[in-house]
Amino acid sequence: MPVMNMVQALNTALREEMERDDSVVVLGEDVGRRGGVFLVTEGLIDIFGEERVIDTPLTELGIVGFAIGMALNGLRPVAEIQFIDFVYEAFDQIVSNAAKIRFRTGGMYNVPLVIRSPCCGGIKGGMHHSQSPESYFIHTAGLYTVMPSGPYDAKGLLKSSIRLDDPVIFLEPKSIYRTVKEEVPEEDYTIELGKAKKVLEGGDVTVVTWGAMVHMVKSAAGLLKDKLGAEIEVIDLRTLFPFDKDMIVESLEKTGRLVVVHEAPKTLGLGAEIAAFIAEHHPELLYGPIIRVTGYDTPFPLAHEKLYMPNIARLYLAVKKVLEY
Amino acid sequence: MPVMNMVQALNTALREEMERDDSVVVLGEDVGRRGGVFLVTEGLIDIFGEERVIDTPLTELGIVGFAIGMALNGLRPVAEIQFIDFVYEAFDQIVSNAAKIRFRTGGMYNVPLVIRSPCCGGIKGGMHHSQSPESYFIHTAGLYTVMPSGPYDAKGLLKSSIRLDDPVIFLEPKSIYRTVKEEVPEEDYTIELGKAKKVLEGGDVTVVTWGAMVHMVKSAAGLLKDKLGAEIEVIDLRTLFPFDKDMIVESLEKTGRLVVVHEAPKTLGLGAEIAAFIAEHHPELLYGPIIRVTGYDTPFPLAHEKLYMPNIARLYLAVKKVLEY
Amino acid sequence: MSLLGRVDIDPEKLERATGLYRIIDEEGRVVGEFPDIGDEVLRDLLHYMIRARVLDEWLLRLQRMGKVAIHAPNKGQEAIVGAVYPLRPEDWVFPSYRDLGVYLVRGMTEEEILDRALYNRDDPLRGSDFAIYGHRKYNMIPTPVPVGNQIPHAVGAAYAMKYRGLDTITMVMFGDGATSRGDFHAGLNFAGVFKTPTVFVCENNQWAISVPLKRQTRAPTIAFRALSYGVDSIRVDGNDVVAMYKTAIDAITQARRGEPFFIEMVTYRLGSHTTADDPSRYRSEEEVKRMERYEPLRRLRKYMEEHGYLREGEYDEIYKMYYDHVEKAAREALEKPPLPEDVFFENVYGDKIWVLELEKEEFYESLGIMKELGLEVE
Amino acid sequence: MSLLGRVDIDPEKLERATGLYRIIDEEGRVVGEFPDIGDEVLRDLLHYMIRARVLDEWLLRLQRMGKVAIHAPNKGQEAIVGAVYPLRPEDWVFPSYRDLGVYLVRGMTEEEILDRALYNRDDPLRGSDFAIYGHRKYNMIPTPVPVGNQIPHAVGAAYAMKYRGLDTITMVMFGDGATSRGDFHAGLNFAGVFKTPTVFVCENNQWAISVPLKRQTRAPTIAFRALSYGVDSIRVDGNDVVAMYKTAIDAITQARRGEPFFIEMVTYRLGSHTTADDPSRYRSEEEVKRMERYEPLRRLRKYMEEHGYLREGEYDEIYKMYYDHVEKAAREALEKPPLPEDVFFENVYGDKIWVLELEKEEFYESLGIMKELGLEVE
Ligand SMILES: Cc1ncc(C[n+]2csc(CCOP(=O)(O)OP(=O)(O)O)c2C)c(N)n1
Ligand SMILES: Cc1ncc(C[n+]2csc(CCOP(=O)(O)OP(=O)(O)O)c2C)c(N)n1
Ligand SMILES: [Mg+2]
Ligand SMILES: [Mg+2]
Repeated sequence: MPVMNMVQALNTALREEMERDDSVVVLGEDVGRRGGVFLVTEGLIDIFGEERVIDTPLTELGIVGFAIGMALNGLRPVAEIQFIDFVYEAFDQIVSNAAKIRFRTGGMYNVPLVIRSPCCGGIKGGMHHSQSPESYFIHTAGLYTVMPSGPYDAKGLLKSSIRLDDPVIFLEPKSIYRTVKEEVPEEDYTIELGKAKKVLEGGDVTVVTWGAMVHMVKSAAGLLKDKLGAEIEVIDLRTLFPFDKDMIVESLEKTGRLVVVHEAPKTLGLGAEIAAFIAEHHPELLYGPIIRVTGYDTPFPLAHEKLYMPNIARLYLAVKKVLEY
Repeated sequence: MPVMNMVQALNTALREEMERDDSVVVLGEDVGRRGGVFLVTEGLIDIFGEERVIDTPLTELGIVGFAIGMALNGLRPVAEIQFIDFVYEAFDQIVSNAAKIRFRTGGMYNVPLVIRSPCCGGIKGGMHHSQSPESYFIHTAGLYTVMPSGPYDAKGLLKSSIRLDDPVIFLEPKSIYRTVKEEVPEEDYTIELGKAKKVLEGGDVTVVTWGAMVHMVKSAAGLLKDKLGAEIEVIDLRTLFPFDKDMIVESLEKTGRLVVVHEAPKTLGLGAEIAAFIAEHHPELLYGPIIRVTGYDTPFPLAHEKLYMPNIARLYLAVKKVLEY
Repeated sequence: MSLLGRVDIDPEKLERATGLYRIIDEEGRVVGEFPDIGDEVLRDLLHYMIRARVLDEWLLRLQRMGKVAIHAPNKGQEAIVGAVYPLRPEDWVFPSYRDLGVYLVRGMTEEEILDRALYNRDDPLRGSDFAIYGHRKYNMIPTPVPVGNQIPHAVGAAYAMKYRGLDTITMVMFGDGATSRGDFHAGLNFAGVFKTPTVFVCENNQWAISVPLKRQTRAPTIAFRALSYGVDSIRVDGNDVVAMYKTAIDAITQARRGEPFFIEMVTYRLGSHTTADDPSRYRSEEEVKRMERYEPLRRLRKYMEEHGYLREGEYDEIYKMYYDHVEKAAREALEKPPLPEDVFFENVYGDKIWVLELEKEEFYESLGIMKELGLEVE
Repeated sequence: MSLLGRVDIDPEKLERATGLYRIIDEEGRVVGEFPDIGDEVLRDLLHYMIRARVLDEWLLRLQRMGKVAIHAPNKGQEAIVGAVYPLRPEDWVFPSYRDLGVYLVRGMTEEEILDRALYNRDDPLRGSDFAIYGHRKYNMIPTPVPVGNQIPHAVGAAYAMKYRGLDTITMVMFGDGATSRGDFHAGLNFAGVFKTPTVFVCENNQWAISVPLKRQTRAPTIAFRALSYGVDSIRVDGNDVVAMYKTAIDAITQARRGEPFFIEMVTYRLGSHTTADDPSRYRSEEEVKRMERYEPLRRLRKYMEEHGYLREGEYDEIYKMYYDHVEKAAREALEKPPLPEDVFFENVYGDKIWVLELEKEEFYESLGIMKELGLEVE
């Protein structure tokens, strides 16, 4: 099995889906000759031509609005937003149309659209190349939201997203585009949306996380064991909406302690929904508080981003708190 | 003291602030001769002229982007979005600029801007005249979000918002624009942002809510007492971000039971943050689950909106559950 | 790419974009070259326009009765039927909310429109929103209420048609106010860049609720704006249905060849913006009176009567026939039961998701409680 | 409002918007009427352009050293200084991220620019974002990174100036790519409708990263697009600093009278889009070579040397002088300590809010833990 990084895995998924199905097209700023600024679409234009790998004018509203039209008329567009921080011009098209056309039209039309985009921090991108805005999409009925943490999942999840008949916001943590490498099967495979993955077994504290934070959390396991005697169970959510409540509940039945880690700002980050869900439906499973280790409620800074983001020290504090309660 | 409805109270607040301070201007679609589609700006153009009460072209992005420019250069614009459901075209300007200019410029510039808009359901407005999108703003660092539930608060909160040096999203529940009437002082007064109001004392269950739901919840108190023997304590949040955590905690110290009621869809509605905050910082105060009575995670429907929205039956169920736990 | 060159503007295109194309003037006189259209087409256009006007009146009445949530009157703009008439059924239409005539030309019946307006059991849009109409079987996409949203959709759908090798096109309608939105800008720009088979019809009725055109834009004309995206355009007397029809034929032909085209339909909104509006606040009765002279049905009727296409009294007979038809249809539609109570859980996602399944449980429980406690919520 | 009229386009405006205004051609020859500008102005323009180029080189170097997060080279576009030079200090500038010369003309020093680029302790923007520059004391608003966002701001600020009775104006810069954004559309439209004192400068450098102009828009010219908003415009050879300067004087005069003006600056981006870009993927070396001939410094130098404004070797001396200056400034800026660790909690809100106070507590605790456990996070 070839070893790939996430960029290669995504590129492969796109290529294979385009080979499989003529209705899959790719569009966005600089996705053609440039291959996307992170090269996720590299080479596709040579294989599929510029009618299928479409460099667009510089407007996110246009990209998404145009892609919705394509999706209505039988295509399966995969629209790239160059950085998710720039998606907001398209917010109206996403919230009022992509998410609502099935409902508005009584199910007569649907929007098989994937909006994929680099997200999250860790590359000194500053305010507008580092954001984790998944909450905006998760709060919007009608959308799926997905964020893989590695090449294998990236390929399988992107394929599932492309084949889905509803819109998917597909977020790619850019800091691990090239740093995480895995064996990725050359065959076609998909990963079911809505299913999380247990990436570490442990009996003391359940840590729910996703994206690049999965690796930060995993890397802290040894330290937490050493210093706090705690074995953490790490759940990689993968699909952020609808999230895999069952795996979380099952793990909590064992550990009784929950920490959620995400890069997005704390207030109404997805951690809030996970905590609220447990507090509403399974309060009996908890020994103590649910702690959230998250981005702070400030814009994403250029200076000291590693202190701003969830890090080992902050996770340590959280695990300590849930253990000590 | 004159008795006013909310439209009159808001209109008075605008007029008084404009009289007080030349830098306050009003802009939006149809705010001039038309007086706004709900008449909140009625008559202002006659007093202040069309340079200060500005009918704009039909673009929410333009309204907000233009208003930000005004705010940078010394004005205090109050921008009306005709219905908050149409704010999304302006989302980039709100999230990337209004909320972030202070931070981006190291505090050299700030944006004293109020975006006011009719919100919420209850008038058979269907998908795009009924939404409660406060979560999008609450999740965005740099903004205040406010929603009054009656004329007195509306006047005081709008004045505070206009005088604040940071952007405020000011949401007006349109279903109670004319139905709720109160005595409203003719003098100048303000209401501090960030402070909730206890609208009903009770020892058994804390119900946190805001906007038009305050009235629904209050109207249910008798039934809940009769049928369930429960006295509810009702907190009207008024400012949604930063919300008044102290009043909630204080009430929970007494009741130990929490229900949150809001019109916004459940997933990542503000109820999630309130629940998560308690679950994180005050788990010891709770007897059982925190129940959220909210809009469902669907678009807002035209058909059967009263069944879709939080209603007495749904509140009854929630209170029953927290009591029975 | 040249740093040196100058760019020439085709004077003919400029002329079309800034002139005003018309065939029948406001008194029913022929002032342009009359196209070779059969009697039948002329009668069809007349009938559609009358049907639109009758239905408009009925929807206004039903709204006043509290049966229809809201209605956006289309009186004065009925000549839009001329733009749609030459389309093929396989072409796609993205209408505006003020387009009763469009819905009719596409084949929607009065019965279907009423089921929709009243969102009864047979509403194909399942009670989702007010004042929007459309149906897959007519290749007419129900419009989003946020103004202008449908414009890039029409361009993207046209791209898909071209990509798929179809010879169909898309047509999209919107108002003068919509030209200010980002959706318009992106839609026109993409159409220009990608040469999509799209016909844009801007129904410039001089007002966007209370905002007059000159407050909306200082564009010389809206058709001129289209040129600035590299999209050919024409400015037409939009109250002249024959001019609209002729223009549309040319526009559709050009689109089918793979080039977008833009029609500025210069017209006037005679009614209120919607039933929720009160135009007396912002425009004079006198202006409306003056504009009534230009309205499209009056002039078509004049022309047809004077040229022997309509005998005396025939217009009124036709009118009455449609009036009676709608009266009956309205009665029937009003009698139909409402949509099921849990209708809003449908069509959010194609697949079942646990979040909604859980919420549905609570919902049914709440219906039970309502019965149990005798609560009236609706 | 008329349903009947035609609309005439002023042929002079059309000519200015589609022609190409130039004074000095690529070989330094005078091809237009040379304006009456003093020697000093000419020297100033030259010096600013050289300073911009030198600083550009240094920022590229510092980026390669890993000290600067990212840099957007402005090589080839230095003639933008001509647009800013005639402004008054009280006027407001909303620059783009590719505008080193603009920052310098406004009074920012190389030292200040370097503090910003390196976001050291003295960074006035407190480490908020990369590749943006500005300062209140120069009435220059640091640009938002999302392309085009600043355009409506410049229009709104200009409205405020007019409203407040000031005689200042705003000037805003942006690229050809930015013209596709909703912000451009809204900004131009508002300027046209409200007649704001705004000068727009579109730096049309033929590329938006890898997207060439013809893929960005099929507008005949960008200046033509401006006309479609009722905004007067001119298309200028943007590599001719004298033409830029002369144009700006006229534009600023018009804006100060309360009418917006739009300058399409036709230029060419000689470098990569940013230091993160690899232009060899999408454009040929040959094209760049060809365009080098047109670049603005070369031609100004030629003109000045041939007309006796510069003696032999003087250009190189000036260049060296600025080079040495920046070298020293860079060394000093690099030695300055970083911003405080908790800097990102500043300037989110004007007032203290409990949410951030609580988060700060956790933050300081985490700094303590890092020390305690010897963790290296940064
Ligand atoms: C994005 C958005 N903003 C505001 C509204 C409220 N609104 C509905 S129609 C309308 C005016 C539309 O004017 P125009 O485009 O000229 O169409 P017309 O109604 O004249 O046919 C407005 C402001 C809306 N529906 N969508
Ligand atoms: C809204 C938005 N989308 C995408 C980007 C990424 N991006 C940065 S610059 C750029 C191209 C800008 O081109 P142009 O406006 O011509 O300016 P130039 O860089 O050529 O000076 C892009 C796509 C961005 N910064 N903002
Ligand atoms: Mg109109
Ligand atoms: Mg460019």
